[in-house]
Amino acid sequence: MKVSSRSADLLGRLGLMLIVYLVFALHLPSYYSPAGVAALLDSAVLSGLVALGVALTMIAGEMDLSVGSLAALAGILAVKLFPIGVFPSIIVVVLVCAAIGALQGWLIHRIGINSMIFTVGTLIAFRGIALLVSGEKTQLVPLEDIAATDILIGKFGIFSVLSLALFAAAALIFAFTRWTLWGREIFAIGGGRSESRAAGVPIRRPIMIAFALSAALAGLAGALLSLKAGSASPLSYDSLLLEAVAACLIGGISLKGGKGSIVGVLIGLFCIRFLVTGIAALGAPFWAQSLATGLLLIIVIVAEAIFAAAAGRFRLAMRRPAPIIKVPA
Amino acid sequence: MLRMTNISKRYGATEVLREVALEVRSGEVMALMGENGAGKSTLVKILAGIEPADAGTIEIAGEPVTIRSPRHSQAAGVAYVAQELSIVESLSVAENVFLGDTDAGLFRSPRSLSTKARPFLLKVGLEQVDPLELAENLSVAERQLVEIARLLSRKARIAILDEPTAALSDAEILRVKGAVRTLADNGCAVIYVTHRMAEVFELSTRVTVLRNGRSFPSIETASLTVDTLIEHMLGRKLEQMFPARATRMGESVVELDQCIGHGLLAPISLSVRRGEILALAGQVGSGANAVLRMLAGVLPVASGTMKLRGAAFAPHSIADSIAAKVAYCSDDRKRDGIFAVRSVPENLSAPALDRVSRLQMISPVMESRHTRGIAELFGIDLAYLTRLAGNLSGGNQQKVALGKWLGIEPDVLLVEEPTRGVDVGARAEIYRHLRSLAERGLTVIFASSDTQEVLGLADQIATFYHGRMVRVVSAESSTPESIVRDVIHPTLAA
Amino acid sequence: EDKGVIVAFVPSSTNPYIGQWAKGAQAKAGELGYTLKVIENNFNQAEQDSQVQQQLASGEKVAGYVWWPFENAAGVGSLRALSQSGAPVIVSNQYPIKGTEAYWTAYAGANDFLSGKTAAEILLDACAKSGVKCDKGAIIRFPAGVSAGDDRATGFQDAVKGKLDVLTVVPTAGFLEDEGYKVAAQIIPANKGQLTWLYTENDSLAGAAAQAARENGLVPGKDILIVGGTCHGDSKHVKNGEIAGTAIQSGYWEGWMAVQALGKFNTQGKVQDGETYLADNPDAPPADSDPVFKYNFLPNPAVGNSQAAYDAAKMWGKSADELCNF
Amino acid sequence: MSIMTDVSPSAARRRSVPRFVWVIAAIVALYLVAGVITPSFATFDNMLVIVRAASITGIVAIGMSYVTISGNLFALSAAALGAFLAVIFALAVGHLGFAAGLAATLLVAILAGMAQGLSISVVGNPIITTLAFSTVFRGLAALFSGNSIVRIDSDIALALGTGRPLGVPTQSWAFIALALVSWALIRRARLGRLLVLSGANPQTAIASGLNVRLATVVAFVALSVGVAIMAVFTVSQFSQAKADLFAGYDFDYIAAVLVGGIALRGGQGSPLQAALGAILIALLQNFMLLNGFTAGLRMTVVGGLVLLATGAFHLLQRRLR
Ligand SMILES: Nc1ncnc2c1ncn2[C@@H]1O[C@H](COP(=O)(O)OP(=O)(O)OP(=O)(O)O)[C@@H](O)[C@H]1O
Ligand SMILES: Nc1ncnc2c1ncn2[C@@H]1O[C@H](COP(=O)(O)OP(=O)(O)OP(=O)(O)O)[C@@H](O)[C@H]1O
Ligand SMILES: [Mg+2]
Ligand SMILES: [Mg+2]
Repeated sequence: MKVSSRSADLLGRLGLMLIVYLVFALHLPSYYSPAGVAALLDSAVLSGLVALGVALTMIAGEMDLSVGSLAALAGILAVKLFPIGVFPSIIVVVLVCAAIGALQGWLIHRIGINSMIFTVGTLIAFRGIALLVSGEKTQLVPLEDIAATDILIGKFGIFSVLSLALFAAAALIFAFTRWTLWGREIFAIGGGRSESRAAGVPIRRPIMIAFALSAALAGLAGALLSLKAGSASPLSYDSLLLEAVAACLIGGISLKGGKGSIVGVLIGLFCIRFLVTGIAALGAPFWAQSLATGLLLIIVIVAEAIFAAAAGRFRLAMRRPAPIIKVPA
Repeated sequence: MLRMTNISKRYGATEVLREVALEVRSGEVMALMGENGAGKSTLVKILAGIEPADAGTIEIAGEPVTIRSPRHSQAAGVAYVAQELSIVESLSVAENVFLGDTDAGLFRSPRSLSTKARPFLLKVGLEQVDPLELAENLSVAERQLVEIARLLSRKARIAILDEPTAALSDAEILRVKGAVRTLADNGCAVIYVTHRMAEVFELSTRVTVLRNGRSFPSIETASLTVDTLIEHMLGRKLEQMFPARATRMGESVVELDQCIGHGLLAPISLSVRRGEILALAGQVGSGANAVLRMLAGVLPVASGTMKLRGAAFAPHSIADSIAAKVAYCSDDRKRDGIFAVRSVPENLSAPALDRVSRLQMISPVMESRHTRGIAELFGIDLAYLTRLAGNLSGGNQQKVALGKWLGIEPDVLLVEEPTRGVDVGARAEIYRHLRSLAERGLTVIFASSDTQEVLGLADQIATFYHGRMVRVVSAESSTPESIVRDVIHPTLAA
Repeated sequence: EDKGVIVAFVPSSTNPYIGQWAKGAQAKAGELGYTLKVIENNFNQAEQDSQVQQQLASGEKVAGYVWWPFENAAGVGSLRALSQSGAPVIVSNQYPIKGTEAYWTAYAGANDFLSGKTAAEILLDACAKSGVKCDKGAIIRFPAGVSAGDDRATGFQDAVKGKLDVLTVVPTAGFLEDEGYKVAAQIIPANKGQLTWLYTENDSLAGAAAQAARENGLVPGKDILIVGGTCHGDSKHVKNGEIAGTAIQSGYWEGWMAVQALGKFNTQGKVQDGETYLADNPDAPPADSDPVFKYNFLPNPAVGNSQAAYDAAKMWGKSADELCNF
Repeated sequence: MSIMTDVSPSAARRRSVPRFVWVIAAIVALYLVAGVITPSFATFDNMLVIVRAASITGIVAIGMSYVTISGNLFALSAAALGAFLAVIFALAVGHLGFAAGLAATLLVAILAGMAQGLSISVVGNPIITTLAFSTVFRGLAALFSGNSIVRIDSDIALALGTGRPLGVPTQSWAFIALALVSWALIRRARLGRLLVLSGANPQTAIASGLNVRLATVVAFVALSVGVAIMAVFTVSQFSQAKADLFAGYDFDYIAAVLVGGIALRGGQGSPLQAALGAILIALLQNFMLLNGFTAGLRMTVVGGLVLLATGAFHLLQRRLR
């Protein structure tokens, strides 16, 4: 019964996404041509991968703000490691980032610090390290070797290697969060930290996993995109966080943790992509893009908060008499 | 099976457990009894790995074990149903059943979990609940039953149930009893914490009583009667703690007429007079607190009317009730009673900022006069006025939480558990101050699960059981035994 | 007449220089009978890449593309994709990366090396004229990682090699006065008595440096020579002589000439090898009939540091005031 | 009665050293160390330079401290709002003159603060909400400026932006004055008290009949006013405004608050700490700048300092509990 109300929620979000899509599809032929759809999918790869990771930390009741800087650092490392080959370089970078993320998670749990505060520090520090490692210069894949990165722009119908990577990552994360103990633990600690602890969930593991995956996905995004472009700048990806968070929120990941789904993240992601791409493709000035994304996000989170409050009141009214009553905050 | 010896535990300077011993055999149900605050939950939390013990040893099946976290405890074969619910609302029922259970495998699909969970849900009588349903849609009773299903799903050698039936109706209680019996029959050592006499006599083989953080040797249940058990729990009385009762009372100030709200199963009618202290006696979940919360504007009144000083009174928020000179002090001091990181004067002036400020600026002179006034009225040592409230002892924190309300010169003071976590000395002082306030015309209504306090402090006592008011009696005509009977087993008292 | 659509990819026009560029491009496109569509990204190459993909996917027939990458090196993929569409591609503003010549038709835009070199010439000239002792000095450059900053600094340093002594190169955190002031206000007092000149890569930073110098008791133009090398923002400090001089780098004309180059190619059908600096005729813009080269550079006409010089300065029929104070 | 006993020695020992003392100690230590390493560092002139460098960031950090103290962590929209207000100020001065322009800017700032405060009191996550607002403000800045530099020509503004009464820049005067006034307001004003109590424990505040929502709104209005002051000074100093002003500054403000040791759980700390934090960071930045540290190294060091400070203060606090 609740399962259906959950899918109703997702359907609502899907509806929002389709409306945005249709509005632009009426004006832009590239919204339905195969090549156009492929381009739309490609445009979602960067923020999509990052959003998957951010979603995991949000579901765990935490927040990783450092993803943009880490993606930049990963890009630098990937290009530096390019001589060992495209895929080895990506794998190494992803592993390094996962380790960094796990360490972040471990520290956050160990110190017991608010993760938003902690990752504001690492957000600054990772960017600095990216600048240091790169010698403050854009790193280039030697132009004569750039053909080796062509494997990343291969196409299969409307999919490219990159967008396949996004969907593969989404599918894996989806399966992980849905069908594995470790994934469900992330939901559990986000939905009730002390309840989960009392039930015997080891809090440290899901926190470390969430941050490790978040960092690994940010690293994957940074590495893929930088290698594809054949260059990496230490200053890049600084506006990534907003889009990733927006995708999560529009997709129904709760700010309070414990709720949301990977399907929702994809819906939120494409909602944002359709909007931003569409506005830009119409040749609208930057301020229009900026206002539209900001306002959409504000409207969604405010509406959601109001809706949640109302639903909470409704549930309370419907519930049978209960002895434990808390003073509403 | 289980032997806990010399377990001691302090919270700050308060000693909650002192050299407590507990021993349970396989296949037996050990009832753990004691008044509120006796330390029952603390003891089982130590066994469950939620809280560390300061000292003491735990042996399971003859082997000494160290339990530093819930995981250790689980590994040692202990399963635990907490007094405070530990259900994660955003997970499904089936997932809650297997929450924290690593034996269920790394891979789990909602469907397989649901199939696995069904038999356990069946055992606790939740056959009508879809295992895929989100736990947030369950009633509190259903959630409690899910927890018990979780306990059943663990192949535990030792099962702990901390007040599992506080939220349940009689039919549901039957299910729990059945589940507990099955556990014991299968050779599990069961520790059963409860306040309900009937359950003790029906289920347990032995009883261990905790009183003021100390344990007493266990007693065979068969050798006990309700009366002797109550005597064990209450122990020696401390009558000198309480001030004399009211000498004169004024007109009716607060009236409830057929009021019902969330947490109450039957409408309540009450009338409280000026200068009177009314106790609402009841266990956690009995509905006593609901009455206070309706008056405070925290809990909406579903039907019925309330009157204050003869006029209709329907507060929608705490701010409303404060404006009507009704002050409310909840039972969770840490959560919403004090500002732990702020100084005592700032705490004391918080509800009465307009009385200590002029032209929107706080006047230090007025504020210091204000806080000193309260401190003197409520016996707070002036030396504490420079401290942070969080650094005070429990007793003084409670005085701050209560005393701050004097600043608004209220007509009615509503207090939940006026002396929770407060030790004996400070307790007596708080009683004395409440009484002297009543003598100056204040109406005090407090909810308490502490029999002595109810009996010693109040003029009138309303007893509550399971969402219903049992009766209103004068304190003079009551005895500890009659109160305990009313609040834990009214049918026996009838 | 309608000659079709030109699509320009540029970073965000919140940067006024880019805003000017878009105006110039728009003006020329209108004049030539094209419709210009400007697609902006938020200073984000990945975003631009996806915009390029999107545009190509739309299948729209275009008269040509103008490409201003946010990150030149990172955008090579997009450039290649544009070139594969068959339409002519004009690169603007960012000097193209070596080896990518096959992917674009022509470059039309500023030359940051030249800008640095022009600044060095202005400075050396001022040294000779003013009699200020010129030896040690500092470069305040654009943020680390910004390629225009690298190019300008390189152009400047090459030009002053052996003549001036560069004490330190300090990057700012931005391109505007507040950032320039932050750095200059700390560098100048710390090196008091040593600094004889400052090169700041643009006039916004130079103006702020002049303010900081004054506050530290150094009179710009007398005790210290400051040069920005490209007019950008407030021209007050040039007009009152505090800045040793400047050169017009006009966003408006850069956009204009990028579209012009495309127009030339479309009518003439060929590109000449080599490079050319468009003539810095004060009164009239270069003719559409001139040939288009592989590299077409925007001239950086120097402007003297007085009100009169400034008032007199013109480029292609627009006054320095119009072109610099956008 | 037991409660009349005196403070036990262990309890007395448990009383903490105020956090601002740590920050001051760090400032003094860094000053001395840097002075030994770099002779040009420990001069009175350089001290003025450092205070000046800290001023603009500090003014906003002081506003940010209101947000933190009120229990709302921090805002990520200050820089974008700054650009928007700068454009508004420049436009308004151009059309209405200095005084009216100033008033208009303050009015817009207050409205922006209210909008954010109200949204946050509904949504509950200040970081995400302000992240969304920042894009809106940046978009509005671009919209209103028409993507051009908005110039002003006002002598009063110029005097305000570049004056040096008694040899000290106006910005530094404003910084110092604002720090003191904000400190006094937090300590003495009724609204300040409301803010502190709401941050200390919102539930107790509600239970005490206080308007916690109002506190959030007031905090964000205070931040917006700080941002407006920064915008006005910056526009006045350079006589112009652009839509891309202050890009990337948000983390400087937050860093100042964190390094100043203001407890993020709210209800503790004072605006003075934010001011000291800004000075400490400016000091460190100055030292690194003069010693030719690269931008990357500077950023890494500041990030490290933020991590160190938050970690250390956090552990310090936990040990005391
Ligand atoms: N976290 C804590 N910090 C300080 N004191 C605590 C804490 N938890 C419990 N206490 C105190 O320890 C004492 C014992 O509490 P405990 O919960 O064990 O009692 P109980 O016997 O389970 O009572 P009840 O019947 O009400 O459940 C009480 O005085 C309580 O206030
Ligand atoms: N966190 C703390 N920081 C500083 N002092 C503390 C702290 N906790 C307790 N104290 C002080 O330690 C002393 C002992 O505390 P305790 O709670 O035992 O008081 P008490 O004697 O039981 O008083 P009461 O009878 O009021 O409960 C008190 O003086 C109290 O103020
Ligand atoms: Mg208990
Ligand atoms: Mg005590």
